[in-house]
Amino acid sequence: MSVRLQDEAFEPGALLTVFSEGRTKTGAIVSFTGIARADQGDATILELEAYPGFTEAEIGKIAAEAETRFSLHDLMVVHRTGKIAPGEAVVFVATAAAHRREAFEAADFLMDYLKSRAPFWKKEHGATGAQWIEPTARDRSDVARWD
Amino acid sequence: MSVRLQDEAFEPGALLTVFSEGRTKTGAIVSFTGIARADQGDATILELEAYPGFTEAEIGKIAAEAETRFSLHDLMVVHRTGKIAPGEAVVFVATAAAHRREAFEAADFLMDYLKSRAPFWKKEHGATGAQWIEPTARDRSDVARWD
Amino acid sequence: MAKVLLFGPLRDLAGWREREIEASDLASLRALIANDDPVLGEALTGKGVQVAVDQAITRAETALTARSEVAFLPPMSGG
Amino acid sequence: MAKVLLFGPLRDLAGWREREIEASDLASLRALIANDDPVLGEALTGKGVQVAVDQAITRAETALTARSEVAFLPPMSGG
Repeated sequence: MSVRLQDEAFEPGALLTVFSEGRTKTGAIVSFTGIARADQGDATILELEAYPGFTEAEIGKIAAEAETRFSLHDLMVVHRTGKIAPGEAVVFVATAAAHRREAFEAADFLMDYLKSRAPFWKKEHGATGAQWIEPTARDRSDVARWD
Repeated sequence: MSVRLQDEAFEPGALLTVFSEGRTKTGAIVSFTGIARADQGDATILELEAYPGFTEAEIGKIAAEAETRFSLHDLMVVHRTGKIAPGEAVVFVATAAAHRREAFEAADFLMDYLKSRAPFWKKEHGATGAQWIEPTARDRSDVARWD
Repeated sequence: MAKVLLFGPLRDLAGWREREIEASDLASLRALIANDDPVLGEALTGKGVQVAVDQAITRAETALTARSEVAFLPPMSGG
Repeated sequence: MAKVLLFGPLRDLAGWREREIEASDLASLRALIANDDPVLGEALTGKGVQVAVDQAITRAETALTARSEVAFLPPMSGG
């Protein structure tokens, strides 16, 4: 299991390559990549603040819960922090399990947590200034499915 | 949208790299990789037979249905045929959508179809000989969720 | 001469994968095959076996031309 | 001197991110902050603001040492 925060951009395919290597007992690998969209125009920059140490530890607790709950063989979380341009990846989650249902559900579960409850503070820098963002109603109802 | 069958081994990360490039409207990319497991020992070789042309076309119909049903921006299916050794990838599916729920559900839907109804014939070559394999009860009930 | 293709367990049963057989429709094609190999003929009418003519599944006793491709598809296993 | 950290909107409100403040417990730390900046002091007791001492969320008015790290965490937004 690995949980990593980084200011540097990352390439999802390269992470999946590392995660997939040398698995013979794993039957299913699911990956999720979240990308900063350019809906509000290309000028919108996302800024993500974490509490270094604390944020990884909190994500690690949920990752450990996911490993047990979905009988995972392994999982990986890589999350960007700092300023992120439209089109860049914000988050990458990969899960490995014997069967596909568990791998899908674990990735889904982790993403619902990451998008709504993980210790990040998110600011959007747009053409008309900057504002702090809260989870959407959909993010909140999505994560409530697992409670 | 792309659907491809190939006898040659592939590397899931490299496919995800190609699929992810240059997406600014997409907010979510989900990938699924199915791997031949070595449960029954390393001697077990999976052999997948397709009907070239027909198999791609049938998968393409379901892929088109998924694009509409889950409002996808794009999807990719790469499926191995021929003899596949334990630890090698059998199938790769990637979906791109504005939001994560659609990307997850579309990948889940496609995999349920591919594992139970796609035009393949599957043989397992083990220590005690070869036998043709049918979908598992779980494969059949999984795909019925979408009917 | 229609091109006849067998897949999966049907191929193992028949001992061949592809053959040219002259027949004007599916019914006579089936009869010719059954005459040559009764066990295979029986299997081709088995539960879940589908027939594709020129890569389209058909349930009718479709007419065949010299360039038709006829495929007998046993129950699909998924990938 | 406890190290005090502010995150998200609290940091914007305060105009600082990190400060050394001498206080023997959380209650006196809050009082010192409120005395210096009443608006911030009020915000730190706001709805959904959590406090972590040495990276562990606490609800008690924990005692602080010279090396304590105190973080005020406004509602988390997710990534």
